[in-house]
Amino acid sequence: MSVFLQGLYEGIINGSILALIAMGIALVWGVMNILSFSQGEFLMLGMFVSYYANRLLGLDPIVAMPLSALVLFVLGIIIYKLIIARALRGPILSQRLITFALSMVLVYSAQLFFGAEYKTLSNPVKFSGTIDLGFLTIAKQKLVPFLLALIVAGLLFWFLRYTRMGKAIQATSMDRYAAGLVGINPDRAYTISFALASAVAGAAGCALTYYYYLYPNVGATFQLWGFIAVAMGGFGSITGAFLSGLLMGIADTLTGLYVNTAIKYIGVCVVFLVTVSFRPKGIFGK
Amino acid sequence: MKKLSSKRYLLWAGILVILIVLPLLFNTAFSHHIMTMMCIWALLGMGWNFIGGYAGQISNGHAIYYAFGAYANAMLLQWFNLSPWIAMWVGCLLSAGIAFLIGKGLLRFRGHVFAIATMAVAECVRLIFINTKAVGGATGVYIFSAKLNPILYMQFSSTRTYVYLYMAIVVCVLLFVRWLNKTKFCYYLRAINGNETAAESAGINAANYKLLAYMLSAVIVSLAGSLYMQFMLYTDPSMILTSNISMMIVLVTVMGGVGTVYGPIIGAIVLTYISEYTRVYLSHYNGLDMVIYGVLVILIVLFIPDGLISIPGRIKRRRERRHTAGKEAPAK
Amino acid sequence: MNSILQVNDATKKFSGLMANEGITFHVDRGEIVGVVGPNGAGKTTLFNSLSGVHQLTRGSIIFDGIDITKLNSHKICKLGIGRTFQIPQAIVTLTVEENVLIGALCHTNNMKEARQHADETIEVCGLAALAKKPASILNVAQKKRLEIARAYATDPKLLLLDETMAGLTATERVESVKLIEKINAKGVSILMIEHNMDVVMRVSNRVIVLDAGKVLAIGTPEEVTSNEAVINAYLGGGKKDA
Amino acid sequence: MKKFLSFFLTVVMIFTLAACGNNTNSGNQNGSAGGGQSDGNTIRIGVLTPLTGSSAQLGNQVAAIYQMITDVINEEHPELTMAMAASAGITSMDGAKLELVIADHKSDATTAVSEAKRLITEQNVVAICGEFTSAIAKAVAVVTEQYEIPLIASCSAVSLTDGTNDFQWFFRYAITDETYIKDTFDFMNYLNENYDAGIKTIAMFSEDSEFGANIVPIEEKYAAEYGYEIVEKINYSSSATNLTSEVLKIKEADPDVLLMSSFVSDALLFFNTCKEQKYTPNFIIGQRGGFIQSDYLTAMGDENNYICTTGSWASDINTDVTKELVDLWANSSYNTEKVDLMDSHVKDAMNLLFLAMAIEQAGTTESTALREALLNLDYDMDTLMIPWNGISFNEYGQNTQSNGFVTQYYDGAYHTVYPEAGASMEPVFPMPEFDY
Repeated sequence: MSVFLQGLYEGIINGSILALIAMGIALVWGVMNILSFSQGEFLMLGMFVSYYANRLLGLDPIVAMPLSALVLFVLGIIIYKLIIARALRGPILSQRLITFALSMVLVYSAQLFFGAEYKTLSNPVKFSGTIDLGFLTIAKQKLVPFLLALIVAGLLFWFLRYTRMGKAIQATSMDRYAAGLVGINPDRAYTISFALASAVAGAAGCALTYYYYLYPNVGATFQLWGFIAVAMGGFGSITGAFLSGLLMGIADTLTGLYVNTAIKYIGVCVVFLVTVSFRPKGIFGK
Repeated sequence: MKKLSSKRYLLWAGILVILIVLPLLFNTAFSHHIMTMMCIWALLGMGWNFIGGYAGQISNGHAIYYAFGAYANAMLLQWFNLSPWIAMWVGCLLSAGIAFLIGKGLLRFRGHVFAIATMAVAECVRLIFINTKAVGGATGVYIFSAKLNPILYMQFSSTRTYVYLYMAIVVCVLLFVRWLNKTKFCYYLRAINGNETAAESAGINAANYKLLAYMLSAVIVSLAGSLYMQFMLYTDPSMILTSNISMMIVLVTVMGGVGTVYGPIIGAIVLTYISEYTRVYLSHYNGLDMVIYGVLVILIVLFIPDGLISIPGRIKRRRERRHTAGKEAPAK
Repeated sequence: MNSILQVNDATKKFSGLMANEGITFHVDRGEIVGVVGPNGAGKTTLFNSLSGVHQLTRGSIIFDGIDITKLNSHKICKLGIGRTFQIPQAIVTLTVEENVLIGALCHTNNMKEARQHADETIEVCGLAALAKKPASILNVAQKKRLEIARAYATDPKLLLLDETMAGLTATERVESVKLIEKINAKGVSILMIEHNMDVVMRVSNRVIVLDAGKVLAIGTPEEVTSNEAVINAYLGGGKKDA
Repeated sequence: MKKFLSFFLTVVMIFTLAACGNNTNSGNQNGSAGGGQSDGNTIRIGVLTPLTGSSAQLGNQVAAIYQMITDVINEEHPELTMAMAASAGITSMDGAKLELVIADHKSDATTAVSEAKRLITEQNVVAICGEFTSAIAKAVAVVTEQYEIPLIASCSAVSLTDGTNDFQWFFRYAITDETYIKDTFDFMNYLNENYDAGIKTIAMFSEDSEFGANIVPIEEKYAAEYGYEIVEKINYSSSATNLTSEVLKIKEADPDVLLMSSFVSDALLFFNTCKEQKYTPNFIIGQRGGFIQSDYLTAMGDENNYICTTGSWASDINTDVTKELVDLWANSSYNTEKVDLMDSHVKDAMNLLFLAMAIEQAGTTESTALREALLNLDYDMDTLMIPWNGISFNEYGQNTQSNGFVTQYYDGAYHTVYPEAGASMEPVFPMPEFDY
């Protein structure tokens, strides 16, 4: 029983990283209708920011998080202006491939500048240790991704629902042309949402460095699962992405525990495929 | 009219001569390797083109059919000592069957969800292959043997033979695609791609045609897989069942010109070329070659979204526009 | 049996909303029947049910002696019902000629035959000058015409036209009416949704008036215009008739 | 159509003409070492190594150590005991110099085959060695077999020399998994007998690519033979986003000894997850892989203390030639990252030395003669930095005299703990708890 509880708990925790990536993907998908293959690489860059903040300044990832989000936000704006804005004029397929090629450029640039080896945080992390509840062992550092996922989901929800910019983004996502007519600058809305998505990935990267290693190709490991979470959650739905990220984490851990660790990802895929068979547009899709 | 067509025959003959002369001219195994890989990528692109290009359903998981083709050759040789000349067609049938099942399930999804679902299925297939001892598991399968009859078992010692054979197969598939391009089947696929509602209302059974296109594309990709197996003579899931391969198949087609007959071939030539030579010259700079490769891909896809094949048309159109603009300059 | 289409008690419900309720009517061979009604009366829903875009909640549709209630779009098209859409659904990736060709391929696998048929249809529909142009560059009037051409190319026995006059200029409207009459003269029955009363009254043999998903009146144009319920719905409801 | 065809034609022409231009001049661009003498008196050796991709660090380190060894061979170093060092170049061939042609295989087998063909047919290398995984070794072995060029692998592709295939040009001097795993179980028996360890149960924790997949059946075989009970058998993906369920299962089973065949990334994640779950395995024996990589050790630091791994080389081997090599590497200009010399470097570097010796003894680079020389190498164990019993090949190209040992990490280095004869440290059993 305690193993089951522990598994369930860890599943939710592991799922929150997927949820974080998925929310970024969902934002870009929902607003611009691009399946962004570079989201995983933004996560990777966030991890590198966290790593260097820790190595050079001795910062905890949780402290480096705003910095990482800011760096990635700016990078997101630059990439949007340089590449994505232009790509949006082309067909959907080439948009997707451009983000794929972009991910390639980011991965190998990271290798060029930071090296290809596996790294973990080199300075001791202050926010760590475990709390033993008897029936549950809680690692403090792993609460970070979970809390971050909750906060990000809340903030995004609030931002899109209650702020001027957020409303503008939502309007643009529904009808770019009409939004332009009522005085919203669609280009600006796109820039902000792309940059926001990359900032979310940057913060997620920081949270991830608490327990995961980093190397240039680390994004690819998480990206597919992020995609699946978004598709399962429903077309561009932030809530859907959040919840299905958690669901996948649980499916992963429980399949590993009770079926076979070798095929735990098949378990996740099956959950996804079954879900979309019943709801082809995802749990929260309309 | 007659004069024109005779000119066309001349052109085709010219291309044929070049295809025959090229492997003789660049007579090293490395050049032959590049040419062979170009052929295989061209087949992959042409295959994917049916579902992704003509029918507009972007599959990001075609590596599984590549793998089924390769493994069909390998396993049938190991289990039944079956010649690859037959085994590759068995592989095609097998792929068609699996594509039927997968297509039935997945083709209901639209857009990004379809792409993601194909990726998920590909990941499952990869895990299944890795964990199935009967097909070699992660260790992979070897079919190389000096004892086998090279012609009967398609294990040539000369790389040039591979080039000629694969080129011939590419030409055959190309002729098939060219023929198909002008038939009802391809028009229907293009109609579905353009507007499914309209297509349905014009009497097209979109679901069936998409399924057929998916199966056909699986067959051609599987053929490419079989050829790859015969060329490499060894394979394992980490070589052919990666998401990267699935993406590269899409990339080849899009770079060349999606939904066109010759696009995938041009894409395969250019992409293989760029990737081989950036590596040869730049791989000593710790990943710089891949950065440049990626940047080149971004630039090509960004500025020529209709693929390299659209370049002549673009130039022509620009010239025409300049022409008419010159005439109407005062009016504008 | 003289009627080409017989609709009995057609009812369509969308999650609580009754879009069509108990609609019963028929279309005779060679007849032009107009369908009018205010926005939201359920005209397009009716068309979608007839052409198999979605299935009826209750009721039946008999076309040419065959029950097509449960059939898909493409099967219904094969049986001989062609349709156009309110918002033109041109296949923008193809040229005008190819759009019509898609329709012409409905009953043949022979490309040569289909091409010939498509060319004839293009000629009839007056699109010859645009044949080689991509469908994406057409204006609304041309797109609507293309829709008719594509539907007509499938050799329908019954053509469902959804607001082919909307957004057209007066001259274009005249052209369009001519085309409809021309098609009708070749023995194709026509069921058309139309807002433009002038056109409906002039062209139709009979008119069906829908309101709030139900049939308000059926009859010859004269009968319908003198029907009190219709006058109430239209004039009383403040709807203008053009 | 016509326009298009002519366009197509031009494209084909341009690209292949460009390809032609490249064939001739790509000689010295490819990281040639050893003075870059390119007259007739150089011998080119192909080095396939990952310079990009996730193993790039190891690949670059191996390339560096290859260059260092090449320099030692090519120049006069009478002060060194290492074989081939004393005289300059290959004496039997008028002091011919070795020239390395380093090629990047990106950890991708298709690329590796392409590069192997380029090395053989355009760079005219006489043999290929380097750092590669099993998949790459197997794919390249087909090429070297067809062109009759020796391919020397270190630890990879065991299945090429297990008798199921008939390869004439594939050589493995290094130890097989079989030997390593036998060492592992012998070591456990040794612990039970001499240190009262009381080991009864074991668990296996293996990643799911070829590396792990090959080890599992051998471990099962020896566990049965030596009478250890397998309480848990975990197969996992090395690119997993988490290893939580895996660790929970190991924690449940709590084996006396955990046998790990892991790469760098997954080993790091495993230990982090263990700490989160407040679990310290009783004792860990790794099967090389990630355990002998420098990035793993950098990342783990002192947390790696008391973890054991099998291996074929350790810096504490008490011979002159080993000490020399460690010194040489520490001061080498090629060692830009200033990493310590490790098992994973030396086992690759040895292959180059063997190759040089074989060329020296054959007196020619003609492949049949070279093959004979490789198979019947004259050697003096004192001049080789690997503590094997000797070198003698079976009919499948596998050295049968090589042997390994078990090392335990303590205070920044692996120390030999078994066999007793070469041990420089007493084994510590069980492991102390991790610092949670």
